[in-house]
Amino acid sequence: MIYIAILTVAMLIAGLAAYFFRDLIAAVVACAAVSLIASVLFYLLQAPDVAMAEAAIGAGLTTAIFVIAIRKTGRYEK
Amino acid sequence: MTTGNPMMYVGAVGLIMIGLFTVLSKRNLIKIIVGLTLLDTGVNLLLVAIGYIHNRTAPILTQAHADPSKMVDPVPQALVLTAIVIGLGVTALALALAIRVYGHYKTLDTRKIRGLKW
Amino acid sequence: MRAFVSFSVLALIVVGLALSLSHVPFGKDRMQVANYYLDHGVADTGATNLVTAVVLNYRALDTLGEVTVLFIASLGLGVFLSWPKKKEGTQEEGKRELPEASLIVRRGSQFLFPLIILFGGYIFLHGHLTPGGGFQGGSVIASAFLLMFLGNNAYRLRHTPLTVTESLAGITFVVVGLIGLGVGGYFLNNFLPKGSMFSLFSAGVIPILYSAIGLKVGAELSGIVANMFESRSER
Amino acid sequence: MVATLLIALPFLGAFLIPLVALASKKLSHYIPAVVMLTNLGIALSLLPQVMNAPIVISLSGWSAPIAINFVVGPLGLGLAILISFIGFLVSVYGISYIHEEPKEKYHMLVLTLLTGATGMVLTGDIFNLFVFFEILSLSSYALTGYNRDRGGTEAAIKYLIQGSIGSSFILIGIALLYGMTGTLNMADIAAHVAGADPTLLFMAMSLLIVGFGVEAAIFPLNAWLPDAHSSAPSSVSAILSGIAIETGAYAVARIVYTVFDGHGIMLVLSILGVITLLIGEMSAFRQKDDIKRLLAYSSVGQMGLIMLAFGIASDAGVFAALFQLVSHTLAKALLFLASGYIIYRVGSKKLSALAGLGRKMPFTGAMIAVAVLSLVGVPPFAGFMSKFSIVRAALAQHSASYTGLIVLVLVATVIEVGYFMKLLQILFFTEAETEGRVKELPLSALIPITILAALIIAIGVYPHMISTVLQHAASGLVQRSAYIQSVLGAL
Repeated sequence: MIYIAILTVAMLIAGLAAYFFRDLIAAVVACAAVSLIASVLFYLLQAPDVAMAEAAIGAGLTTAIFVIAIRKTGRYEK
Repeated sequence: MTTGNPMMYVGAVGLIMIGLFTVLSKRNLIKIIVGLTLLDTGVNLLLVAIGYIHNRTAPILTQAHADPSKMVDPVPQALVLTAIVIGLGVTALALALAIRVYGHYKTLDTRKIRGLKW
Repeated sequence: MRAFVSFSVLALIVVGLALSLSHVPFGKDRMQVANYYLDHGVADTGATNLVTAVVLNYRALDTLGEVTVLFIASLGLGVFLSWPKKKEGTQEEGKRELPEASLIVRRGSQFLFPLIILFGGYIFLHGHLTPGGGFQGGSVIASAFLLMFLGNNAYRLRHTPLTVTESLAGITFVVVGLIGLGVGGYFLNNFLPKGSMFSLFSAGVIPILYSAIGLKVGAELSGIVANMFESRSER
Repeated sequence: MVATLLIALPFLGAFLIPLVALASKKLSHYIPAVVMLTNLGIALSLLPQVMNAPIVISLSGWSAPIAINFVVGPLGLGLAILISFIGFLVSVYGISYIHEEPKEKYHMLVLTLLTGATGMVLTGDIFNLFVFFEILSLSSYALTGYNRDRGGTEAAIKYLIQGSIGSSFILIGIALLYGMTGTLNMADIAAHVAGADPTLLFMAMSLLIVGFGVEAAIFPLNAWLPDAHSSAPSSVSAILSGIAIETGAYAVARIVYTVFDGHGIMLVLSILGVITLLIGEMSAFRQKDDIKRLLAYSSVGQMGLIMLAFGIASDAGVFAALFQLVSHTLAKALLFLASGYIIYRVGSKKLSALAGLGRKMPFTGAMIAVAVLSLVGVPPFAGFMSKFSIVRAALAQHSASYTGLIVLVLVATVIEVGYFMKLLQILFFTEAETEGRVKELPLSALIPITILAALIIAIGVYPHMISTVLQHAASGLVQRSAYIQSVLGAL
């Protein structure tokens, strides 16, 4: 149970980091961390299918297309 | 009242709030889209958490004689699979639009984009 | 003003959600329909992964809708990221500002590429038996293409085969559903034998549908990645 | 069994277009029109049967609460007929109207949008409703920005952000509903909600209404609409204004009436409707510049009127709402389709550029006049009958609040008369800046416009043509237990 609490808090901190980072790449990486922790939580909630999908899609591909999009636009939030 | 660990709900609702707040208060389009994905993740977590049942296993039979009444609810998991993919579609479309907006305005700041004041 | 409005909206939602969720206690059994799935799912569908049974049998139409959503997203990307062709600017399009990756990265990605594709195929073929399925497998396949894009500067994906795969897989899904309508009287009805549990060729149409989804999702996501890479942000 | 094809065919068509486009691009442009015409035929042929009893189709071979089901009742089928009809006309129009590449993608997106709308009005499962809603809204985002100009891109991303927040809300609402009842079938949920906790119920309902309300353009949630409807290509504006927001309104009504039995919030719905109406009409009145923006604001107002009528929780009220929905769809589709080519011919969206155009292209001018007069509510056009039935239904409630709301509706109508008369004046009675005739619209645009205008007049003169279907549809929406029984009784 304590693991769940730690993971949840870590996830929320990563989420807040995604809010606060001015560097968009850093924000997106924080967002990927949220997805990754969420995928662990999905696994702990007995949802391995969802965990796989979240890890592959949420943490993997979404981050990739975000990074590409940031490279095509601007890196810093003004 | 709650017998179990409501930490999952806290995490899910917290993530939804962070996502919503990012969307509502940030001015950078990419940041707003990041907020949307956070919101999505939070909602998905909420759905799966609602389907979870204490002391039960994943809804996958590993042996022929496994007991189906000892499994968690498969429906929210199926819904979340759908929702994750839909979320990716929305994000991809949003990013393409953001690239397009940048092409027109050379900025992603919603204050500097004429019609994007809301 | 704006921050105040956002805050009050958020506070309202938090309070509402907290009050509501206190009536949906965590970890309690409140299954109604799901009991049926757990009890009869394996017998009805032949899939030992009950999530797959729900996704591809009981709620198969959602899945058709969802691959359509991805289809729309990749269409939309195709629309938004294609700038009107200009005469002189065309050869510039292939230019990439990234430095060339090292030999190890290039060869390594080429070496890993077929393995990742194979892994993706394995995931969606076994979707009815083990965790994973068409979406997961498809995104793994797309990540193989992503790797190729990252590892090789000159890498280009031909879009026609992707389009063909995409629409053929989509048509397969609908046609399988229509055959079910013709044979059993219900759209997306399972008309193939369910086979024996835990074998690859079991669960009737589910492996066919999941392969179609895997290929479709793989092609769509690869198309999305390719479109993002090849797009120019400005004229 | 045939009813399943209503959904399966559009999907098949959408996936077929890219393949056909490889062989012949020209041929692929006709697929949406063909599919929609087939759908129209199927839907019309099912109508007599459905008027007796709704057809409930279970998918995948399992009965109602287990698998997804479709409820082809008078309401769903009636709206499906409307969608395939307008869809057909707009697809025909689009074949020659759309000039920008990639054309086949445009046609695919139109078809998927129509698929989403058809699925939404027919499905009996709340998560399936969400999935079809996403199909509808993603296609609309993509189509809004189809021209890829500044305005279109901007409007599309604005629409996308607001729409995605809305759909997240819907998903949270569905999660709460599932946690409450353990099922996703709307009839099954409806049968279970009676004993549930009121806070939970209220929260789930508000989330769902807010989510679908974004699409239905209910008052605080409609900031995206004027931009999106005015910046999209005109054929797309016609679908967005004629189908997409109506489908959103249908979803709101279905949620409130069938799923929640929300008699307590009907008045709130009506009041929101009136606010939407007043704001829409006033913004339209102030719009002196852009004809499409004016039409978009007028759509906001009309949606408010429909919401108001849905809030009159009686057979007559829902009947009036549906009547208004039909007449608005016909008129607004006509106006957007007509203005599309006019803008193309004149080269400007400015109202001032349209001066004297009604005399330069008399036929189109006459058609526009028909639609405008119908929207304002002048007899003998369809709009008169629908507005009249709204007023009658509201007064039949014999309650001070509804009577007060009707007074506000009359005020809004006066405003509406004001700006539409101004539009007609510009079209017909202002001297043109330039001399010479403007070419009439091409046939592919004239035929849809003429059909729509003919229907507006026909329905206005002879309302019985549709009123039987609408009455059945209205009672189907109001009588909740009959709906539950028709779905769950078919076990």
